[in-house]
Amino acid sequence: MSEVTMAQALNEALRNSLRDDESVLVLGEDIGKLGGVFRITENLQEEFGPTRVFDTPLAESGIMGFSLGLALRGYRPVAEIQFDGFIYPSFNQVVSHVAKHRFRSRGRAPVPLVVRVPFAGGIGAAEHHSESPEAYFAHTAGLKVVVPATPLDAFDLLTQAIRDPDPVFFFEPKSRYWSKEDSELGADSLAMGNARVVKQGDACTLIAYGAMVPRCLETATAASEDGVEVEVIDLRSLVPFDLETCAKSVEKTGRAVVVHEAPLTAGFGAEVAASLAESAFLHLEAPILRVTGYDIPYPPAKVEEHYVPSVDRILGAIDRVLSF
Amino acid sequence: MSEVTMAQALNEALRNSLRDDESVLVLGEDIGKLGGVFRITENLQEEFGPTRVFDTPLAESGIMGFSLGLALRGYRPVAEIQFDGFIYPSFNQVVSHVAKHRFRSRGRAPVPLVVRVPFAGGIGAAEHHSESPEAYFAHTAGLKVVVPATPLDAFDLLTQAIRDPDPVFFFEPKSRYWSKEDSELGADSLAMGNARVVKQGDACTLIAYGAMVPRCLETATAASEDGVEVEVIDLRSLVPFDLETCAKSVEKTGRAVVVHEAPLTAGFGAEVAASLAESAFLHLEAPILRVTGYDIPYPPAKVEEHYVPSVDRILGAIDRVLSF
Amino acid sequence: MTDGFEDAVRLLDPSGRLDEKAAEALDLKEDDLLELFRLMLMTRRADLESTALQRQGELAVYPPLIGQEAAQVGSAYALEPGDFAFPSYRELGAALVKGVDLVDYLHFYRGTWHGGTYDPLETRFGMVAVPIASQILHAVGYAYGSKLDGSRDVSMAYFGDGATSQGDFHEGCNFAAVFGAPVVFFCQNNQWAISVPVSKQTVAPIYRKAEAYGFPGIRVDGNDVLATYLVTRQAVQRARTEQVPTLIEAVTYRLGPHSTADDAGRYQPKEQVEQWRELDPLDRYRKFLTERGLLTEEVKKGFDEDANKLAAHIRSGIVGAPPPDPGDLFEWVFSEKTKRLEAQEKELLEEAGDQ
Amino acid sequence: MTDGFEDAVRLLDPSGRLDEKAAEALDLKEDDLLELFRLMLMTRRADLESTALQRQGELAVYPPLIGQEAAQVGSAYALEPGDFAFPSYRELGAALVKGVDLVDYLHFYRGTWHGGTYDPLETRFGMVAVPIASQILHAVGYAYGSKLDGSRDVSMAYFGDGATSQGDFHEGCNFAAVFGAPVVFFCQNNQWAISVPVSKQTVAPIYRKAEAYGFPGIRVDGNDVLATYLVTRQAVQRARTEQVPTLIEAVTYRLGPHSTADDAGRYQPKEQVEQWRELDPLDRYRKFLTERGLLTEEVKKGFDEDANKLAAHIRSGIVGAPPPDPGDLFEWVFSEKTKRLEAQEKELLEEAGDQ
Ligand SMILES: Cc1ncc(C[n+]2csc(CCOP(=O)(O)OP(=O)(O)O)c2C)c(N)n1
Ligand SMILES: Cc1ncc(C[n+]2csc(CCOP(=O)(O)OP(=O)(O)O)c2C)c(N)n1
Ligand SMILES: [Mg+2]
Ligand SMILES: [Mg+2]
Repeated sequence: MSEVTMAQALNEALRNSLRDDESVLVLGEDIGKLGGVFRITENLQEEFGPTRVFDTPLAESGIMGFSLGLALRGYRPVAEIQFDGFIYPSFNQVVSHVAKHRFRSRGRAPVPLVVRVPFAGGIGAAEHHSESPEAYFAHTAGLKVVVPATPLDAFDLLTQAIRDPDPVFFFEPKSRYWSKEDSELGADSLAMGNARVVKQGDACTLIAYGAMVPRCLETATAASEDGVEVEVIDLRSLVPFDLETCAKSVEKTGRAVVVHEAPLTAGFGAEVAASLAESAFLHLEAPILRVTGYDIPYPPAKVEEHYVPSVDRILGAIDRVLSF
Repeated sequence: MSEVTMAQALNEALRNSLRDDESVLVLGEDIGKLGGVFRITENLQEEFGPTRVFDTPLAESGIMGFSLGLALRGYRPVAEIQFDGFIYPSFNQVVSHVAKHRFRSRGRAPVPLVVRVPFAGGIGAAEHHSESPEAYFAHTAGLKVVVPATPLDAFDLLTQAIRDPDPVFFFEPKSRYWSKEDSELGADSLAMGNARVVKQGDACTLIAYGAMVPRCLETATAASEDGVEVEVIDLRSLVPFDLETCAKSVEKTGRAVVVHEAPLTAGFGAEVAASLAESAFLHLEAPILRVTGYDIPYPPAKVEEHYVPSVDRILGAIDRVLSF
Repeated sequence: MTDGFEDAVRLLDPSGRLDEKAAEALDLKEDDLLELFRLMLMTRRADLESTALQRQGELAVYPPLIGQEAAQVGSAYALEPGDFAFPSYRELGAALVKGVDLVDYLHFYRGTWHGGTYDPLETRFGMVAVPIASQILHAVGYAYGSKLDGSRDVSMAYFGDGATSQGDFHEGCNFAAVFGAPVVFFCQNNQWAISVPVSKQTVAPIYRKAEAYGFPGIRVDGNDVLATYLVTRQAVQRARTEQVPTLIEAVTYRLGPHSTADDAGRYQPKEQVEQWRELDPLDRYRKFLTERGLLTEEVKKGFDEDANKLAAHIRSGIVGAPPPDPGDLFEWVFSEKTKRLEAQEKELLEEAGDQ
Repeated sequence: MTDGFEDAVRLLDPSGRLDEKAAEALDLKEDDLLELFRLMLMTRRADLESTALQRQGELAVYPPLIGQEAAQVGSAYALEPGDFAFPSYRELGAALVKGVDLVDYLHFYRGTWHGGTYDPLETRFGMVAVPIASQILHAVGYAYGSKLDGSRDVSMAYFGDGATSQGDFHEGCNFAAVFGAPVVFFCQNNQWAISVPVSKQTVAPIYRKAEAYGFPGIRVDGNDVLATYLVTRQAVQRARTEQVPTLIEAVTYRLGPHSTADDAGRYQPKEQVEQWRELDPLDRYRKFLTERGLLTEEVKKGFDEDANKLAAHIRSGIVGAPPPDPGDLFEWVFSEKTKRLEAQEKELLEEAGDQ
């Protein structure tokens, strides 16, 4: 039992997977000697050698298509895309092949692989280093989309993702890489595909994933000080989407606010809100609100604080649903 | 006044634009001598010469980035992507540059361009020729996303799109290319960004775009035979999204069904449903339902009829909201 | 008009005369020489049958390969059973050589199932890849996996002249060179990418593009089955034993339309087609075998029967073949159905039941 | 360790001695010779100042170009005012030469505004392009537009060795060749793409990649400002007058870290850095100018003053510069705000007002 950051937890999950399964390969840009720009793959090349852990040329479509080929040959590639904003060159390989390979081959040629993507903002980075592209992937049938919010879950979910028979897009909230948790890795893990109620409450349900989960917990604490107990749900995976856990909560609270950093329009929050509004219709006492990034390109670092949902904005939404 | 197909209307809009504005260029794969695989650019190269209307090498990222460069130099490129399923290689250029260029340059270097994409299914085509990728673009801030449903609107909207100062993704419902309308092109045009109530009714609102508009009208006729008058809204553009027109209708009908071909999860229907459920909350007498493609890759031609929303499925949804 | 053969390796001239000296490197027995012909003949026949089936509405669309039989058969014949071929959408001939049941292959074009109904891992023949050049990277990744396994398996990527314009072609070649992947890049330069002639696709000769990656690039007369075989065989060996990739440009010609949906008359000059018809790969090879005395009437008859049987097999397998069970649509999206997919499947099956 | 110069054009050897014969093609007057030095000196100074500003928290991040001054100044100096340069993210030196106010440029790195605050059309210097190789296609499209206009303007695309692996590099080169676009592809091969050495990025020499497109590829000693200028000038002329693109590989070295966020000590061999320090482009050129008697004490003093002024200008423009008005965020998404954006702006401004 000791303190572990999300970065360490991810590193450990990769290490264990490399150790337990010979077919696991870790690849990407600068993930070898450098250990990745966020050091998530630190020391892995040293430990497992340059055949299992290796740098690729600078080409994301290449990384994706090459990984698919490796998966076909029986390997379990775990590819890192250096930043959210650099996954787009691979989009054709993702949508046209990775997502469809099991389907097209009637199950004969699945391509289990994991794509790790440090994502979202809040770290004062330069342009293209703070994006939240998860909805593009959630809308693509055939991909699993996973987002951990805590070190423990990062460890569990990455371990599960690597063992999963399907392609998993694993979005790591980079602003949480250095967050610590005091717990034993792997001690008690919930299966991918299940959301988790991380705080109980009855006034309203907050639904979030990634870095917005701790943000919602902060908000919940602030609300609590005003005597309002909100329930907080960590989605953990967008696909599969655990509507049941969300609906159960809303049946109790009658109100919901969905929070994410990605732009509002056609973001994953729309899916959550639309699904919930349908399935919990008779329990809703107020409209479901979304607190999200705006429909603008991710802003420059100096003003990003106005873009990423803040405790105040979430509190504002809670107020509105409570006073509806 | 004569019969015109959507294909002819689009061809005519391109012809007029080439004639009226010297800076307009038409480019893409096989759009020159061949006139495009759907003949939308038929005779244009002959009429305007190979400098204004030209084939490119086979590379969609190339087409997109090259068009951006042309736009920067003051041209108005109208690029054709041969099929929906072949737009993905260009995604990085779209998301990282086309969508952001005006924003990044504080308005100094906008890149007005139009990308025409024959999209969606229902024509018995081979794999990758029937996809509905519009949500990827609607979720990308900085892009306008337009979808005509009729020949008249195809003419108007394409003409407007080419004149628009912003990048416009223009999705052409290929199953409607040969649909005819008896009317004068350009006689009475509604500005892009406005939805249109194409049939009045008070029992329920159907909201759709592209080929699903005529499908909804068919459904409305069928419902009418049972004495149920549904209202049908043609969105016309997803971005800008005309929520007001939709909300006004739902305030009257109290019920809504959103219809599209793209997969359900995080499709544009989620945005419509979530926004409407929020803004028309007090008027809703039943949950908003979505009738969409399933969360699977677009299926093989022999079974696509089960995937594309049918009159029966839409009627089923109307039944459910009416009997809720 | 039929230029583009500069620097091309050629063993048989258009009249079927063999360059004996150059042919010394060939490791083919008489049986092989005949088998190459048989495969080309069957390919031609299967291709024509497929076009006919499309005309009759039994296939949704079909991209004929007529004119490219030598390129496909010669190259695929150079592969060993363990080698994996990654096709584009026009490689019915290569599929045949790799032992894929063509009915299973053609189910792709019937619209029965994306990827056809054969097992790509068992046949070591990838699924039809429509997004141009995308399959090239799969071939490279698979090849590198073979190398990591310490196996001798080689990958072969098939693609067209138009595909060389795509970024994935470039990234694939570069990855292969950097990782020393045992792969052969086999480009059938059939002079056209739908309506765009190769002269508007690129300026440099395709085989010269290998210079950009630091591995050999070779141009071969793709209508000469022996030269194609020889060059590919050497490339496969280089990949297998030295882990050095090769780019092969097989100069050939698309005698038919791009696909049955295409109207090639709009852009393909008639005289060009006529000139290339003179270079028909089957005619040339038939002359050679006949002159050698290998293609006796009896042998010919046997081959014709084989071709007829194949055509009949295709026809009986395709005509009226049932569509897939709609429930199949949810079976292989993931390893296990999600709740959401279960609900959607239920909805679809209920509606399908209603009909 | 400092190999990679095979076939490279070089006018000045590392000791500053001029190859008089090769230099005959140079069209530079004494003023130009000095101006090149002044620009290199200012670039070095501005670069160091920027790194310092980042260390002090005034910039969010900064990618130093130290070691690449000759490559950037020499190449950009070969452009005429109407020519358009499309940079990656490391081209502060080229920006200076093109007349961009470096404060406006550095606002990109301060996080004030993506794309900086200069006018790309007026300065004919594109916005910083981070997605590797993506700007290459813009340069080609712009160049083709210039050609359609019948103008004499040329485009220049700047990118690194790592960028040559991307599909966009390939597609850009091919489009340029096919359309005869007046563009120069200027690759600064600084030996590293973050931690990946060029030997693991690609097998073939970069300048040889031009073979794949059918236009000239030239390697130049990128630490030799005169050679870089000469080679670029010739390429620019070829583009301007013949519409023939050129790929230039300027062999140089990244003496600093990839960016201020990078720890190059983890991968960059110290000895390699030391060896390249010996090839410092400023030292070499200073020796040449001094020996020629051009760089008098007085001239030197004047240049030092210019560099100091520039550094002071940068410092005063950047330190404490205010963030943009949050309302600006909605101003340029579209030509006109949509209703949805208006509502979102209101929400943001209300919240910002609350704070
Ligand atoms: C990414 C992508 N863009 C466009 C297309 C449409 N398309 C299908 S085949 C083809 C031409 C291909 O030419 P080539 O590579 O020479 O192969 P060939 O058809 O001649 O065998 C095009 C443009 C596609 N399939 N994929
Ligand atoms: C598409 C994309 N992928 C990854 C990155 C992350 N990245 C930034 S710079 C860099 C290395 C670039 O190397 P090179 O092209 O040699 O240019 P240099 O930095 O040496 O000037 C990488 C991988 C990026 N910016 N864009
Ligand atoms: Mg071709
Ligand atoms: Mg570099």
